[in-house]
Amino acid sequence: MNFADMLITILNGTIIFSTPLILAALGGVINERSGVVNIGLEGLMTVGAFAAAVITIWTGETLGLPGWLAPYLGIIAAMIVGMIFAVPHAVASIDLKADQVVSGVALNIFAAGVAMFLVKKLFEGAGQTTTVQNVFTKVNIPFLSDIPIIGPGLLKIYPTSYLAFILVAVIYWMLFKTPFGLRLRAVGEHPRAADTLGVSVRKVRYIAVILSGGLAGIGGGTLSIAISSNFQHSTVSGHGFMALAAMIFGKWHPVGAMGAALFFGLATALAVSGQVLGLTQYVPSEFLNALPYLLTILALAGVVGRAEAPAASGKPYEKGSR
Amino acid sequence: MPAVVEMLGITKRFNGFTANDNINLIVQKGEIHALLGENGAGKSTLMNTLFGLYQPDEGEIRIRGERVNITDPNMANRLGIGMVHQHFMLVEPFTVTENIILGMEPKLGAKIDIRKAERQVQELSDRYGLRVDPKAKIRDISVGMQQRVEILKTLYRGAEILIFDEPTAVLTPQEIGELMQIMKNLVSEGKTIIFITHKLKEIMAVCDTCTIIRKGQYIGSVAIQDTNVDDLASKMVGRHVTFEVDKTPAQPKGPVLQVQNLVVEGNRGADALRGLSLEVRAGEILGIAGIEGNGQSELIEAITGLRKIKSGSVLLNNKPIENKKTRQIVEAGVGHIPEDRHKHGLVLDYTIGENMVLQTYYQSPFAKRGVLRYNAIYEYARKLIKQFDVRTPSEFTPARALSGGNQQKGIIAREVDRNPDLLIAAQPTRGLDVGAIEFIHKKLVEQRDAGKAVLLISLELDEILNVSDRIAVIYEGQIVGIVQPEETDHDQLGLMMAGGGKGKGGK
Amino acid sequence: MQTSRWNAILIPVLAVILGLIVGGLLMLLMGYNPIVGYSSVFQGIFGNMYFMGETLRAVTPLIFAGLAVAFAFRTGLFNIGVEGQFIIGQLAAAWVGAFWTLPTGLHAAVAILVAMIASGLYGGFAGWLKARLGVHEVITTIMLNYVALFAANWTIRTYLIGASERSKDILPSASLQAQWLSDLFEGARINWGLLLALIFALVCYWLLMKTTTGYELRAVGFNPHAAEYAGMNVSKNIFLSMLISGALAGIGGATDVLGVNGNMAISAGFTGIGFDGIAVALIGNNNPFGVIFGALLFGGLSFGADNMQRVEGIPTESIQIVISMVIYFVAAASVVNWLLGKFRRRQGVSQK
Amino acid sequence: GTSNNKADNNTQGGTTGGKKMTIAMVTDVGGIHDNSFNQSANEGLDRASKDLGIEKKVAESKRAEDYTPNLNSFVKGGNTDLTWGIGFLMADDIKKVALANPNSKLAIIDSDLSGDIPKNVEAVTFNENEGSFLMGVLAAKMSKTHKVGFVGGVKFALIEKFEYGFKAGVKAVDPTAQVTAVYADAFDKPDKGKLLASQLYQQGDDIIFHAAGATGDGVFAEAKERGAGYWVIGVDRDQYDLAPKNTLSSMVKRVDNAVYDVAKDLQAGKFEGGTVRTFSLKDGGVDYAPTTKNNTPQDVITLMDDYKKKIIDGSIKVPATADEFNNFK
Ligand SMILES: Nc1ncnc2c1ncn2[C@@H]1O[C@H](COP(=O)(O)OP(=O)(O)OP(=O)(O)O)[C@@H](O)[C@H]1O
Ligand SMILES: Nc1ncnc2c1ncn2[C@@H]1O[C@H](COP(=O)(O)OP(=O)(O)OP(=O)(O)O)[C@@H](O)[C@H]1O
Ligand SMILES: [Mg+2]
Ligand SMILES: [Mg+2]
Repeated sequence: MNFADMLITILNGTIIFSTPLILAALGGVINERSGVVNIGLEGLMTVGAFAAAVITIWTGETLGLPGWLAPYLGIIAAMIVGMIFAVPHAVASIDLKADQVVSGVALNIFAAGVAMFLVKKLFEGAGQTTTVQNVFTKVNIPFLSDIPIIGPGLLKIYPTSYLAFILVAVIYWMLFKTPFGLRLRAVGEHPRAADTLGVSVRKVRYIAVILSGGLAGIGGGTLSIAISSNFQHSTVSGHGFMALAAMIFGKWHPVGAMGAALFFGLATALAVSGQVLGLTQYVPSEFLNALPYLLTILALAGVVGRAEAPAASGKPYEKGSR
Repeated sequence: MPAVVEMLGITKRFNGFTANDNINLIVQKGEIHALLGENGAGKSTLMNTLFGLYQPDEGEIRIRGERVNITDPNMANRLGIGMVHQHFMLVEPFTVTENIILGMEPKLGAKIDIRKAERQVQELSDRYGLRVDPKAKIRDISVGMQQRVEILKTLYRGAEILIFDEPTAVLTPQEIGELMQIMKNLVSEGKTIIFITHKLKEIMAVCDTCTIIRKGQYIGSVAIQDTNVDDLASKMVGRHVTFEVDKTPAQPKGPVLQVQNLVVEGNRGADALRGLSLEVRAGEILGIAGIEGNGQSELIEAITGLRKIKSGSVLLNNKPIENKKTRQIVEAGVGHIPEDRHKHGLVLDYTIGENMVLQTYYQSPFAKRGVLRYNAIYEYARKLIKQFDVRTPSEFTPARALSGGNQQKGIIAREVDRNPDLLIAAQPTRGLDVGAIEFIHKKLVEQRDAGKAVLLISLELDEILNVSDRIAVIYEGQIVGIVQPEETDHDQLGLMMAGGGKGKGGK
Repeated sequence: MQTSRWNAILIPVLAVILGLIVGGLLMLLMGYNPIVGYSSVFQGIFGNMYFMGETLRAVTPLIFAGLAVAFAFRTGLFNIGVEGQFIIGQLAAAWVGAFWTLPTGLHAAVAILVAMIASGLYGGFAGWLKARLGVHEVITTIMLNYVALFAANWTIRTYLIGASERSKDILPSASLQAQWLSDLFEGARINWGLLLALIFALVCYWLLMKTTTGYELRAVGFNPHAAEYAGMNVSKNIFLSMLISGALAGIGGATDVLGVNGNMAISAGFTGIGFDGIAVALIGNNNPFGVIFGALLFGGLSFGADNMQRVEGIPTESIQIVISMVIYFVAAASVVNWLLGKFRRRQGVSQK
Repeated sequence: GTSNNKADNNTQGGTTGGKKMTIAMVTDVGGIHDNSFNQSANEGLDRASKDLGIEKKVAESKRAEDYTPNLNSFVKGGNTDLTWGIGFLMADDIKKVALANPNSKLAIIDSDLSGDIPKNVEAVTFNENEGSFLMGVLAAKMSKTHKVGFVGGVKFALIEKFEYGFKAGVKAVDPTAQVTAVYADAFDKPDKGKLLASQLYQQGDDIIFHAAGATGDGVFAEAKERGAGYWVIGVDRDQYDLAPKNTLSSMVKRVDNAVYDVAKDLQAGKFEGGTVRTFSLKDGGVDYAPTTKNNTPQDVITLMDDYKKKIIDGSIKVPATADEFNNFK
């Protein structure tokens, strides 16, 4: 394999691997910026992955809608289902003043249970959905994808990856340029201050948690319909936690989270090419497979330094308390 | 014309505790109305009720003669009520402008029109003489400017009735002067101000009327021209209060703390102390006067081992302690009443008893071979609570639930009772009522009389002048002069603090 | 005072009951009879001595994992790395147990000690990174989980390999099993690990609440600034907390190897015990005794659930959903509080 | 010896008495729907219950510690006639439970219990290396680039059987062809499978054989996305449905047949306790999938059949480990 080819695959791999992480981490960013911790991202991704697979199969294969349309419907379904499943977490952490970590843990267990239960119900006892036939295919941007290396590597990617990058921009804009974003961040930093200015902490947090569910849902959806072509119990195995890590790594900033996810994807792609290039003759595959995780720690320790969580994150807000 | 604010028979209870008990407050348009009471008397509660943060259990509120039900701050805003809260309600990582427009953002399409917002803030700022930098981040600006941001927040919302809940507690004398002027400006524009402060002089200086409450109950209202400081104080506390600190001349002995040519880096990299030298002797109170941010915090942190010393020396009882661990310094005989009691002075989730042994928990009799002896700890705590009159339901009450004054008394009890050779007291009376201040000053003098060295850092010139035996003026990381309190006054100190002073130099 | 202590017990119990009710409704919705389901879960836990013994065996590592998470939580740290620390503990115990020769009893003790040290250092590493370089412990511990998994697999394959992708069996001298105990529970693999777990819960409580070390750790957890001002070494305490947390997880791993399996398998994935530990700790309100309660509840339900599948053919997902409901209501204890308040008020009124 | 007799007596009593036979299975942590050997075993039992009228019971293990109690819950009650442990990870547990309950019968898939088999256990293994050899033949023959890949799940000895059988098959046909073997170190990471496949394809491999469980789903996804000319060879069951245009073949492993056969024997009173029963090419225990013909020319299939004959008659001995492979031919 020549150098250019290798670069293309590594870039490609990076993007494939990071797309779901970016999306879910964006959800995490919105969520925690509003002052609600969400370790339920894993569960939200799970139901998203489930919904995307099921709806794509149903619309494309059962209803016979056009093949190109089905996966988009799947992604939309993933978003909606993610939003719905975020509601109990929102209720618990906003209205019931529950411990947000516990509620997130409950969400993870609940989501996995429900998704697998429904898979068995819908697919006659099988442990996975049937194979999704109408998956996303990579799209070319005319002309641009003809640019050597970065063309095929970076610009010929799944629509979901484009979506991820676009959403990074949109959420950046939303958080830092719009009134809602200002309010959302204020609520996460100093809810009382926002409250005294007539900003409804409750409303803002509800919206944030539910939006976050939608994003994590889409993230999960990309796993099932752009990567594994089906849904089963292991489709989302630890991605939610990795997204959480990316969110913190990226200092609770959408662009930072994207950077962290891309970094992790790149490290993984590099480790994989290490194997393909035969490095396993010299180092065990376990080492190569552990490398991305080690590199992440190293990067954090070496370059990135301290980051502060939003001041009020994890704390339920009670009106009139001090 | 009806009064602009009428709060009639307001009662507010928290889980059975009555914070406001049938209180009346009547404020006329265009006046500055003082609300006076001890710590915990219920002033903030009453104002929070007016601002819609709390709902009264009984009583009614009339605004401009009309009966209203203020359900939330939005409603208060609509009624033209704005509030500057006792504890700042500012979002630290936000800019001044962002804090001001939050909740009422000017828009350009779907975006915040930040240009326009900044312009509006600038205009407001110019109009009322409230100097702020619209683009600065809150965490980078002085407390005084933060206070002005709080005021601008209310003006931006078009408030006609302004509530200032203890705005001066954290301000420097200069800033207080400016604030008084601002308040007068506002009133002359037709606004009405309710002003809470523990500093009776301020009330005498700017207010028209004063309403006094005590332990949640309405005591009465007086016109300022008919009253004086002593009268207000005794109405508020229920007994006579002395303002002069009762003390004999100091009889200093040998030096306890010697600081020489201290150079220390500040938070932003530049040197905050630039060759500072000073000396505190046994049996004297050395007051440090200075405008906030001239190196006071860094000096304390350097002495107590919380900040690295670049060069210079610190001797405690003639033994070097520079760059030692905090614990070693504490054990060597340094006590420290920190400026920020919530952040640095207490573990709020610990009981008041546990807080009493925050530095000594590992020593006998509180621990034996690494095991805590809670009996001894709580017995000790009971002793201190009694001795220092800390008002708390019990020694098992979380420190969080105590009022600020009583929290401070707890810290002072802890630090004084350890009997340190050097006691550093940073802003020990900030936010406290006159009764509590009197008590704390007495304790500092007692320490001095017991032959200890006391280093008092305060922004309050009255406090410095009343309590200190010698006054060192700090400016830009150096001591620019040392004066005797009886030989100086506000004006001279003020001048020196601004860097324009004369003095005996270094030591 | 009296009522608040009662509430501490009453509220979680009511939360569990509420969780079971809502879970039962969901089961009904899924088309299963919750009464049948719950009674087979009950059978699967209490049906015979063997099941009881195995339930306790399943609960044992959860207590350790729960303690590990809770300990870190109490000192202001979120240790998601219990999973990895557990694996390191398993690995160390498998090595010492199989490759060292020591007298019976001492061997087990040494194996546990080595496991404690190894996983303590592993957890402590994350603490050190946080204290020294400010790296957020949530990220490092997530990453270190994977590193532990891969490292353990490689080590077993390369150095410890015995039969069928497992490390060599530990020597009998290192075993934590007790024949009489096992016989009492009809051959269940309940072992000394359970006693150790209970002891360590006590030790944790004692360490946190009764010692100067615990006083410091909690102070740093509550307010690092004040702790620093009072002369405590915040960095040291962060490291120490993660060290102890990791060590607790490690003992759990060791008892798993020495008491249950007798070896460690090369594993294609996580045991899940570390993650369950988060739920267990939080159900137990991060109190060491609460952790025991949480582990019994969590471990009991998920172990008993297997019986539901074996006997009634009800898929285990449904009990998973029930467990999540229980956790949810424990988290949202205020609902219970609120219901309780309503109930009490009504009672108060009717008494008048 | 004595215990075995007792066990036999029991069964005979049970079956001749006309009582409905009960067979239970305990899955490993993959669960009953793992798309792999657990699922296959379950299908075998389903078939047995339909054809032979046995009653089936299942327990899914959530983690390794569940194996023993799951096995015991069937064995101890004494109302199952045979209890299966599916997967070599259960070897230890099966052995211990069997020794503690000499009156019951157990069986295990994919392990010979290191040769030390209790009298009441029937061990079932498969010669995956033989089937994989045929896949190697197929790949070597079909590759245009003379480069093929192998994606393994976790480096278990079992998975290495696939790897080296495959490599040997390639070597037999095209000694110069290059085989790159990589491991995901997980059976449950389709995204990693996809990455591995994409890099293998990119370096010029045009055929990838996987033995990686759900990780392999990613390999299919990558091939499907790349379109014509990129091939996958599936594993365990016929995986043609995953990517009909890109699936060359699948190395099927008939765990279902094994389970069914043992049930049938049991009903007939035959239980080969204490022995290993190996399923291989000879008895169709491993084979290439029938759908192979869809994408493979007849001459290649003929060649595969030739090799199959040679393996069956013993003239080719297929390696199963790295050492055996290095000594192969
Ligand atoms: N959120 C609350 N929960 C319970 N009790 C409260 C709460 N807020 C205030 N209180 C009670 O009300 C009393 C009055 O408190 P408030 O803050 O109004 O005092 P204050 O007069 O503003 O004191 P200070 O001068 O120190 O600001 C307190 O002593 C306290 O017991
Ligand atoms: N969480 C709480 N629970 C019960 N009472 C509280 C709580 N927080 C505050 N209080 C009560 O509120 C009263 C006033 O509290 P606050 O912190 O405003 O005191 P303060 O005297 O105003 O302090 P500061 O001088 O720091 O402003 C205290 O007397 C305390 O009893
Ligand atoms: Mg107040
Ligand atoms: Mg106050």
